[in-house]
Amino acid sequence: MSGRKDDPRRLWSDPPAGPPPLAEGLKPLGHDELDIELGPAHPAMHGIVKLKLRVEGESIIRCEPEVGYLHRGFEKTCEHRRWTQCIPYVDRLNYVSAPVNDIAFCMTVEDMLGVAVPARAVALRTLLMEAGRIVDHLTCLGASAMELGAFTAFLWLMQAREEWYFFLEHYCGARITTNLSRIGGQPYDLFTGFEAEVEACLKKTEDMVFKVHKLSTRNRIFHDRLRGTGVIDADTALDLGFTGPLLRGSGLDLDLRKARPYLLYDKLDFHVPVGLHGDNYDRYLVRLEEIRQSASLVRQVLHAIPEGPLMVEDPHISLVPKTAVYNHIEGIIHHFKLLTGGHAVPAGHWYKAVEAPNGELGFYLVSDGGGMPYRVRARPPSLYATAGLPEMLKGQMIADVVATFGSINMIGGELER
Amino acid sequence: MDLAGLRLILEEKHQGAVEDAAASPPDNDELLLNAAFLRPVCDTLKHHPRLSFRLMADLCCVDLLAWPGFDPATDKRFMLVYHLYSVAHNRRLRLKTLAGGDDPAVDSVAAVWRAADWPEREIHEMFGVRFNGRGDLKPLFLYEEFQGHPLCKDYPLKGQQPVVDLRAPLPLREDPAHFQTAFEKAYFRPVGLTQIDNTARLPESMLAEGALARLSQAAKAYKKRHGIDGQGLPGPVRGGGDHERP
Amino acid sequence: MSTLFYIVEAAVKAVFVLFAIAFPLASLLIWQERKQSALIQDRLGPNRAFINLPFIRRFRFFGLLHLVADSIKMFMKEDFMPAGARPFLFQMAPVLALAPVLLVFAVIPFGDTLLLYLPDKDLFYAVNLSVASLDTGLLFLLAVISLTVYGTVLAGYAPDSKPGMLGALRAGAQMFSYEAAMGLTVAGVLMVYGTMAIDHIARAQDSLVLGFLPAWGVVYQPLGALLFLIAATAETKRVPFDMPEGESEIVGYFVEYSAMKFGTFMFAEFLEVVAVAALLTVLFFGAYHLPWLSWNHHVIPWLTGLIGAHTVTPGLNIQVVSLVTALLQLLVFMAKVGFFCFLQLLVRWTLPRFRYDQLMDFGWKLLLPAAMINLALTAVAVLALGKAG
Amino acid sequence: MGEMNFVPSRLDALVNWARRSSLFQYPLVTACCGMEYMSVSCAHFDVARFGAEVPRFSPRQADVLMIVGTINHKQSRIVRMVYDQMLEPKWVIAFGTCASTGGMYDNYASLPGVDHAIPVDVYIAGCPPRPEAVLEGLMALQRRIDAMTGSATAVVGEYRDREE
Repeated sequence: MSGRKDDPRRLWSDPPAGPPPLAEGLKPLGHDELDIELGPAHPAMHGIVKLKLRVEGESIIRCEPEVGYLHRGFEKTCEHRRWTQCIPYVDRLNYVSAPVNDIAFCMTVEDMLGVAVPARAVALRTLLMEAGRIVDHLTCLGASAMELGAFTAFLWLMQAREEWYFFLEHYCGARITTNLSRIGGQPYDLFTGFEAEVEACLKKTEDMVFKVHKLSTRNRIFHDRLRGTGVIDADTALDLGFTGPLLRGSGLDLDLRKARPYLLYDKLDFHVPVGLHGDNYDRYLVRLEEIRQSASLVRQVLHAIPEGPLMVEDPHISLVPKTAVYNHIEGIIHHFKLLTGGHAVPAGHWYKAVEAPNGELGFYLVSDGGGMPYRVRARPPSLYATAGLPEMLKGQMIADVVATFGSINMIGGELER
Repeated sequence: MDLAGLRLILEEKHQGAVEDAAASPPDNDELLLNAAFLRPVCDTLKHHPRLSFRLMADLCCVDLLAWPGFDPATDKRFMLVYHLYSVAHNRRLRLKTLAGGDDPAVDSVAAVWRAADWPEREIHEMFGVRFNGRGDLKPLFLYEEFQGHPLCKDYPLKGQQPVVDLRAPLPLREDPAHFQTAFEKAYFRPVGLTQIDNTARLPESMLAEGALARLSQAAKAYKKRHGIDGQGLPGPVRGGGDHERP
Repeated sequence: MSTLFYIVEAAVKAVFVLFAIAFPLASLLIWQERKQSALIQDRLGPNRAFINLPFIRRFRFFGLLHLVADSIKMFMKEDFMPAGARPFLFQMAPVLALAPVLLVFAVIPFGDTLLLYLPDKDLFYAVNLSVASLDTGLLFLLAVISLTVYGTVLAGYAPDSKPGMLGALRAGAQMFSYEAAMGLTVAGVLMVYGTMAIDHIARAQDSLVLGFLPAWGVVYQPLGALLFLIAATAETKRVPFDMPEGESEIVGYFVEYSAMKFGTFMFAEFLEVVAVAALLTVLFFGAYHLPWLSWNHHVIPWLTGLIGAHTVTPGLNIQVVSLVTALLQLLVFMAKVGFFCFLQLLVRWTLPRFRYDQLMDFGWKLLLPAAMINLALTAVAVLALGKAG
Repeated sequence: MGEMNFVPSRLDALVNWARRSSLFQYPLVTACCGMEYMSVSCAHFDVARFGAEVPRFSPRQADVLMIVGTINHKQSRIVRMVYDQMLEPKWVIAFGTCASTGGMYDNYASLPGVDHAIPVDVYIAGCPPRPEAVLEGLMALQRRIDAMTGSATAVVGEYRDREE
């Protein structure tokens, strides 16, 4: 048992010798002030964000997020993969709701190819996207509840999420990184008992959300912890590039499903919940209500999935059936061409955005006409939310960091790509 | 208001700002801006009551070095792409502008949309494009020791630059009894943070030593073969869109 | 009797209290916490550690063995002191965290009186069933409880660690604030029973008020009992008052402690839960008494009748009755303590955590005024009733 | 052998048993695998059954470092720091393919397996691994602990001093 200054096992290391590099306009440490770094190895920072805080007592004077602990070269890697091979990478952007990413990416490429996806696939995609949204919101609510110390609410919501994972696994074989969409449609059809399983998931979700709602929403401590913290008004939020539940919590009802409908959303009946105060509590309520709306959307789609093909019947876009590959020369040529050459996406660029659980998820793709993307850029909602964190934490306390950070639902995969 | 109307409004205020326009409604209308006008045009786009693009949805950059027909000798290398969204008028707009030369730089729009702050930092570290009129362009995702700009086309995909001294991983033995001795010998010591020299691992730039001339020649050949004149920048995909949506 | 005898008696009682009541309850509480949280969250909880007994293979003992495993592991873990720590304070902090909690148990009566028959002298020696039956028990209690803060504050301060320091500051502010409210509620009890000796207070709860209500503290002081529960929970530094630990914010005041030093803090925390439950029982919930069933009027005569028929020696007869009574009292006491532990765990797994300023607001603006009002009302009532009676 | 070592080996067994039944973890959760890490602790799988449900967010108090998700070069510094800060005995589980080998991120940013930065005891395959696989990995670690010798007799802290 010993302690030396140079011991690498010091938990909270001293600042490096000499005057610390100061950010522009930052005053040196005041009399009652303390610099403290939260993360990246911090329970509430999801292991990937470092918050450099300057605190006076418990109040935050200044906050500066430092990210990049999960930068894993998604964009560069995709430039070296064929279009279809990008889908697994896209999965891992917002890994909480991978179906949404998959489908959004495929829709963008399909737009560039100028193909229309069969109605059955469109309906299925709508359903899966909403399932992804439910999963994401369950995780977000659960994780932020846990960070407030309400471990029970977390585990209850996880139970509901687990049901959805079982369902996704049943549908596509993977629980989290689903890879469930293809350029040109959906590769997998409904399984036997699909409707019953979705219904069971919905029931479990509604059950658990109701329980958590009963446990938390009117709980005075929970309310006080969230109400009035992390406040941001709609103007600032828009200026900072916030979208999704963050913006809606601030009172601006921007939902791309309503504003610029895609898939089946213009034919479905749903409401967009909007907050009043722009604080964490409103965002919590917005997410809670969005789970209910998504559940209703899933129900609406579930009983109206039309019959028909799932993939575009164009051998240049979707793989030909295996029987054709094994029995016909055209089949094997198409198969070979598509797998080795990739999709012949016309040269040019394209941007398409969908309403992901966290906000606007856009894909900006550039193609040079080859089989691989020239440039893949994902517009991650979390990036802008995390960049706006200092604005939301102005004058708050250390304990509000976890509440606010939980409510913006920072997902490292898409933030840092 | 269609793209032409929008262009009219802009040209009325800023003569010569818009160099080109391509309409591809609803989401992919785009304008090619003269980089010198970027900042004032963005101001107008945000504050003009008939435009009011209050949300900057995204800002990214494309390295055109490997783009078909790109001539590094004459063309500007980096295309900056701004995706704007007007909540009031429910329309999208894409701005393109170019930056090139030895020290590629454009004006910062972080003062117009605060959302541009982090993307500009990201572009600076990933592509090396500088943004004028703002401070603090320190790396966002990468670390300070990192050299080069990984998203540039001349940076190799696997150009790793480790910051800790990497060790060869300990071979896993099936024999669990082996674990104790080998494990202890190899690893029961604080490993410490050693800064290693990572310059040796830096990629050799494609642009060194005659590569520039080679690329220029290839670009000329391409242009001749395809009969393209001028800058062949990426534009909206022709015939793209989900017009046939059921 | 010699001084030595008293010392031995106190030592025996202390050992008994620690090893038969406090430690087992605290250990069980750790197990109960893991199991109860599992129950709340639809899980199973720890159940995999097993030993092979001669006739029972894979004896799992409801997961209790995980407790044993935890403690052995903690003893075998590397001990560590960070550079820049203040060595003496660093070593003292766990001790200072644990010792005051143990001292609390010194004044808690877990039974009434045990009569020991000394056959050679044909005398009965009355053993008071609390380690120290102090005349100023309540004062002692308050004094000791206010000592617990030192362990916590030093644990955060000594290792020269920023989160630890924040935790220490939080702990200091929180515990001082809630001590004030707790002291005032205890003062209410003091007024009602007119004594500071805790064993006298416990004895006084045997009778009935108004002919049908048990004369428990909670009957005289319903508000006081509630306030005491809240303030004392805050003293234990557990959710929703776990600001000093605040696992997801600052990792905790004991962030730098490893091995059994860390284990000591954990154990002290659980001991505090037991101590709070015991205090609540003693001060407000009739200690070892059963409602509507007086030991002196119902149980002992009944037991004497039952046993007296079978024994010959009057001395031994009384001895057996006394022993059985003491055991029953201990049982009742433990049951009540267990219930309040359960209650605290329930709260812990239901509520989220306070924020620092809310905690202070709650303590100073709500709890303290309420305790003062309670005290004033009690004073008026005592005065009026005293005059009338 | 035999008689002479009877007591130490029984003590070893006891200590190993204690350590395997009380694995406090330090989760370094970075990426997708974190979702499965959450699942492991929830009711369907319940890692608490193994006595390993206690996450300690101070490296001092943890026994197992769980590297959950991709580690890139920037993070590798943190990983090593956390590993250094943990106290003996300590084990490392590489949770998922990214942590084990770098997985599909074979590029400039990601570490090709966290075992390049710190020694790893158990690798769990899967992208991300199913919760069952995680439990299997945990049990594999328990088997490794069972096989350790000298657990009871080694002076704690000896490992470090030996190097100096």
